[in-house]
Amino acid sequence: MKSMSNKHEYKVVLGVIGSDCHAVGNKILASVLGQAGIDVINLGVMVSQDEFIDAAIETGADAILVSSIYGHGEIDCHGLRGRCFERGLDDVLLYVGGNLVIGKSDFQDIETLFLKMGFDRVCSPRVDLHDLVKWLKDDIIEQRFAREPLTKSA
Amino acid sequence: MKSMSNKHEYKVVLGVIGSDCHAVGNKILASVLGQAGIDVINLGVMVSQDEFIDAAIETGADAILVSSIYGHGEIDCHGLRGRCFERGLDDVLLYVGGNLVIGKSDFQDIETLFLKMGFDRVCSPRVDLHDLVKWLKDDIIEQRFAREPLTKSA
Amino acid sequence: MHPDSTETLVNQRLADKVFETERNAVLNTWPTGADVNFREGVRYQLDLPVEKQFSAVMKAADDAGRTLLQPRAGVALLQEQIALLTDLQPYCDVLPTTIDAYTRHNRYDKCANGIARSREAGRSLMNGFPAVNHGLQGCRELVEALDKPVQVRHGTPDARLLAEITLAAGFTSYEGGGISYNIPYAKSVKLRDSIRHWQYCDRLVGRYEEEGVRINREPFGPLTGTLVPPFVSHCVMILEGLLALEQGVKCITLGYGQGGNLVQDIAAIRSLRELGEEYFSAAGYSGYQLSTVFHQWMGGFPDEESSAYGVICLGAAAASLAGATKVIVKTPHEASGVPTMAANRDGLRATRQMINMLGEQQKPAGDDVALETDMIKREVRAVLSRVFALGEGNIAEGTIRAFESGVMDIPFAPARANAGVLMPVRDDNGALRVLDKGNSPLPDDVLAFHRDRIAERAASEGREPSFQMVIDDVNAISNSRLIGRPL
Amino acid sequence: MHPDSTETLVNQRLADKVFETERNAVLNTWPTGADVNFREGVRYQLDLPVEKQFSAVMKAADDAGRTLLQPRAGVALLQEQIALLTDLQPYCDVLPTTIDAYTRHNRYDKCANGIARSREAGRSLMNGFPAVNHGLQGCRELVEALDKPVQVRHGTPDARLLAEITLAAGFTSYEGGGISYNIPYAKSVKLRDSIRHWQYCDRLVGRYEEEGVRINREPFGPLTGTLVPPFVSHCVMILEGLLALEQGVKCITLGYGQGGNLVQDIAAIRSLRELGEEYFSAAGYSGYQLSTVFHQWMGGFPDEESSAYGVICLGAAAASLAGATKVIVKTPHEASGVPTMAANRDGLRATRQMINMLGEQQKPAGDDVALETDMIKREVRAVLSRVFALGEGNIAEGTIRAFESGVMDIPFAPARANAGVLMPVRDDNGALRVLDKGNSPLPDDVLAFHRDRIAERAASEGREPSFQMVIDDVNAISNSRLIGRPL
Ligand code: B12
Ligand code: B12
Repeated sequence: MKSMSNKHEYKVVLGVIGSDCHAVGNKILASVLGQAGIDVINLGVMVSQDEFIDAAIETGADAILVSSIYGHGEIDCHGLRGRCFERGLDDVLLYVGGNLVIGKSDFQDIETLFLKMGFDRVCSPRVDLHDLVKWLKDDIIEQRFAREPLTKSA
Repeated sequence: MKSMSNKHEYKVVLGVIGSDCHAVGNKILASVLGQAGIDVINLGVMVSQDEFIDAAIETGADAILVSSIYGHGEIDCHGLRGRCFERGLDDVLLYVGGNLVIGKSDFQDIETLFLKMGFDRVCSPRVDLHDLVKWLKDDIIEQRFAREPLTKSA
Repeated sequence: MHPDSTETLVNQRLADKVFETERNAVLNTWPTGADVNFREGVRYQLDLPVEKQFSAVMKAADDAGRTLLQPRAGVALLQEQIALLTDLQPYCDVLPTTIDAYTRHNRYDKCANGIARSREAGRSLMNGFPAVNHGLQGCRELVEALDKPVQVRHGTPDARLLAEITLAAGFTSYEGGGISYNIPYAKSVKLRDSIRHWQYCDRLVGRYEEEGVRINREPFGPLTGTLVPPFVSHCVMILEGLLALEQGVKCITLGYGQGGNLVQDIAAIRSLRELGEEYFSAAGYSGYQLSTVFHQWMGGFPDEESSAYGVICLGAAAASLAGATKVIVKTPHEASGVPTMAANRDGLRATRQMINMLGEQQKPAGDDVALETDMIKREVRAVLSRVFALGEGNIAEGTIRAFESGVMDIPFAPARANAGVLMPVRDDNGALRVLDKGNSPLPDDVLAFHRDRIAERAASEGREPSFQMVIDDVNAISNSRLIGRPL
Repeated sequence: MHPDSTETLVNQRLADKVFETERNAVLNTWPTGADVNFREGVRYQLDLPVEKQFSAVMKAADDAGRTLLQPRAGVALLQEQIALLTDLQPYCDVLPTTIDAYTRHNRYDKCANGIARSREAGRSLMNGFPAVNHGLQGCRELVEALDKPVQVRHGTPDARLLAEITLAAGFTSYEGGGISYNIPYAKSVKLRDSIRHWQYCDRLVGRYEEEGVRINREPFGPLTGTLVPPFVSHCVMILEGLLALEQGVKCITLGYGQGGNLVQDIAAIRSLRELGEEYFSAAGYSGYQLSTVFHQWMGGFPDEESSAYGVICLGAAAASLAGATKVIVKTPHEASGVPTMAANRDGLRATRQMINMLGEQQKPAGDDVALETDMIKREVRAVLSRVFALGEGNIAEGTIRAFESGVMDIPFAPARANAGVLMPVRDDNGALRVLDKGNSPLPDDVLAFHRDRIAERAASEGREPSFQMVIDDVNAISNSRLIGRPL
């Protein structure tokens, strides 16, 4: 069980969902997050929903970072949040990024679609990885607050 | 005075209107029309409205072919038909072609604009010069019929 | 259906009986397999007019020194796919059908779902055409609607059923190979399995050949598309070419993905063809038809469409100046998603303009091209002779051992079978060099050449070469540069 | 205001008194001339930050071996022009202001009408920015709104008032010349007059130079933009360079318009700079700053935007491989009309991608480039030595006589002063050759070279070279080809 004092410990599960073989972004994400002091459990490419969840449960990760690059993201990510609940993973952060749908689309529409599907953040391929690190750390801290709030007056 | 029997005689005045220096299309038009058996009085580039009309009156031309390439066509061609009437040139054919207005525009709009200004045909830069020759000859013949109709039964 | 994945692989023509037994199993893996009848497929192929035969069209282009244009294109539904290719046809010379990623992993069940959901959505939710699910009749309807040869383009480690169906249906070219469609495309498929499965595909093509039907085979040159040095992919091309020839394939198009440095890219296409001839004839094959294909930049693209045109056009120029027989064309939508017909057509038109304008010009023949050509040849020979040694004359086993030991190693590949230690980086001219050779057996003087070139760059950037430099190179073209210089 | 157009022209620095008297007359030709005060203009220029000085930015690029990007852009109204250039600024290195065609013919009355009608219409009805009508304050407002150097680009035989106003207003580069802004742009302006008027412009620039303000001068290389063989425009460039140097100009950018054959285009830029140095120093000038500009294809464009990108990108590639200091960028709207900001930006982005990717690569240095470079130099020397002889040492008169006699002759030019007999055509590689030499004094062996190359093409097309072949070449790039082959 993570404690608030240990606030520099960030742990995330990373992988590319479905039958997707795009490995380059995954390798770069792993390296950048690692260098930013985030503990990365990298499942690589072609990861199923349950493999993500297994790894998150096993390692007690704060967040699952799902990549989908090849266009089947809409199908492959369908029901992931529900599956997390089913498996008892109630408060894990879900991030998703990449070329999430088929074709060139307006990013706003994609964001809306995936937020509705229960993701906490939806990122375009153009996302700045420095921003990502910042959001991730902030979100993780906030999530912990929500889970184990300090005295309100603090 | 032209007679109907001499129906292979087609005479046109050709030139680029206004302060327009684009000479390449003009040279090509002159050569293609000439080869098609049309008598071309080529005034070259930078021709004023009155120079067109003077040449048409002087030579008894069937048509005036105005080019405008540089974008000021809308301004430079303004009032040409009226000026023809003023100068007593009542039934000359007026063709115009080139990059007639400023900017990339829908050709239909340009056509409408210039037809309203009294031109008989409005051509885009993509016009097929074989078509042009055909239209020109047909229009000239028709114009002559209109002027001096044969017996209706013919 | 799986041949035993522990038995030793031999590079030998599959025995008829083995092939027949296997075929029965393969055709049974999905209901649409039942429609395939080889004899009938041969008759269908023999009836195709010459202008729909890939091999004939490639030969004519090669003889005339022309570079043919080919897009990539695949959507979920048949009628949509027909419409798409019909629309693209006037702008290209040969047609593709790009297969979706579920089919690539033999997940025909998922395809069925993807097709159904695409029907509901009224638009393709799949990244390609699920040819197996559409079956023989569906594929024939496609082929018949078109006037040009159609190739299957995919990325399938086990592409046996796909081959049976599409070749019987009149597709006349088949992309892929046991290495090139495994290491960049899969995670845990054994190389032993994929090579064996591709022996089957090649044997099937060989059988068509024996019946008088020449099917074109195209190993996939670009691999991961990301900073792959020419020698790395050339080795794969030659091994897959040898494996295919052994199964009776007679018409091979060797591929290469643009690196970005014009001199190196020209040298790559030249050396590829020359090395192909060298190795294939040294192995005793003859009477085969050889050509080359150049892929416009296969790595990350810039987001802006106008910038993407720059990348596309540089690729077109390189393909033409290199004298490739075919160029695979990208689109201005590349960075975003599967392109629309219009975007695909636009990429073709820009490429056509460039190829038409450059195609009849002198081909560059400077000393720099000669130097790079020579360098690539020496690299390839060094690696391949180690592969042959590892296999003790059996290149199938040699290949497997070469990957196990990192003698062959493809940068950025997802496959567990790949060492992933070899690391490329650009030099000060943007040519691809080897930063970490991993276990690849490059000669010392060649390595010194790489080192010196990289040192030049390091000096001009005032930083040490590192993985950060590699990441910068991976992102460079997306950021409208070639070399990932620090800002 | 007109100097007597029958008096002999001498290539000599205009005497101060002559210049002063003429200036008074020039400034009186349109009311806005009254606002110009040279001293105050010099102070204004001296206060410009270095990043707004054309000459400094060109020098830095030349030193670094970079190729700068410049669009063309001009609209009728001041605020529109400010908005347009502000928007384009991030995508280019140096800015233009393209002047409308009425101003080019000193029809400021028509400009007033055009401005008024554009205001009514709510959109620009003019093909450029009428700088004289907008006057000193208007032009300064423009310069002040921008962060990069701004050049006047036009096509004006008598550009004296325009120069006085724009240079006093802070423009730091001035395009044009007495030949290049007459023969392709005018019909009946005497060469004697335009050369004399440009001596005035050059002298004005010389005067700024003497006050410590370096204004960049750029003779217009592409001329009619249509199949102009390199030697034809190079002769004009060198003569205009010499005329400018004599008037005290110290910063010259020699221009060339893309021909389409890569080898010839690279050779053209190389020979242009080398010939410039050769002739300028032979004439005793020193301490000047020399650079080159490459214009992307200046003839007819294809209608389709994606095809236009192909032409744009080939031009970008040639500029970069040739090592030009600056490239003038076309847009995907070229065939249709004055481009929107977006189209202009798109042309710049495609060019930027190409230049960024090629800029750091090796420059080609093959024998073919050397051969073409040598050929161009021999052609230029043959023509120029005749020009010098005709002028008996006075190149101003020599130029006039050279055009009168057809020794210099620009294809497709509208000017009566031009013979119009010399006829270019492409050879079998697409390089520009001379089909009819007219009266140009090319050496026999050079002519034989041209003849042989054209004969090669004639043979491969199975037809005699003729004017039809030339027309086919004029239309070829619009039809997505380089060489106008019969279909
Ligand atoms: C290289 C490449 C390949 C290589 C991959 C090699 C490998 N194993 O890695 C090869 C050639 C094998 C390949 C194959 C295919 N590809 Co591909 N490929 C590309 C390409 C050109 C570059 C991808 C890349 O490496 N980019 C560089 C990395 C650094 O960027 P990235 O992947 O985008 O990742 C970054 C960001 O997205 C972000 N990010 C990613 N995930 C996440 C997650 C989170 C939580 C966050 C915050 C951020 C984030 O951060 C990453 C690091 O910076 C892209 C197009 C492009 N982008 O230009 C197409 C592209 C991704 N491919 C595509 C497709 C469809 C395929 C194929 C199905 C073939 C086909 N039909 O064309 C197959 C896939 C087979 C399969 N089973 O997956 C499509 C996807 C279409 C869509 N979404 O609509 C693309 C967009 C091309 C296109 N326009 O059609 N491809
Ligand atoms: C070459 C060229 C020049 C050369 C001209 C050399 C010369 N003296 O001839 C130079 C560089 C000097 C030049 C200058 C300018 N140009 Co200019 N030029 C071009 C260019 C690239 C090609 C023109 C050409 O020669 N085409 C080949 C010939 C064969 O085709 P054509 O001219 O279209 O003519 C054919 C058809 O139009 C048709 N046709 C023509 N007239 C008629 C008439 C009839 C009755 C019919 C039936 C058919 C017909 O048949 C012809 C033969 O096939 C065009 C863009 C393009 N088309 O790609 C711009 C273009 C015409 N120029 C343009 C402009 C604006 C200018 C300038 C004002 C500079 C500027 N602001 O950019 C100056 C003009 C100065 C002046 N006083 O006129 C614009 C016009 C914009 C518009 N209409 O909105 C264009 C379209 C470029 C652009 N997109 O901005 N130009």
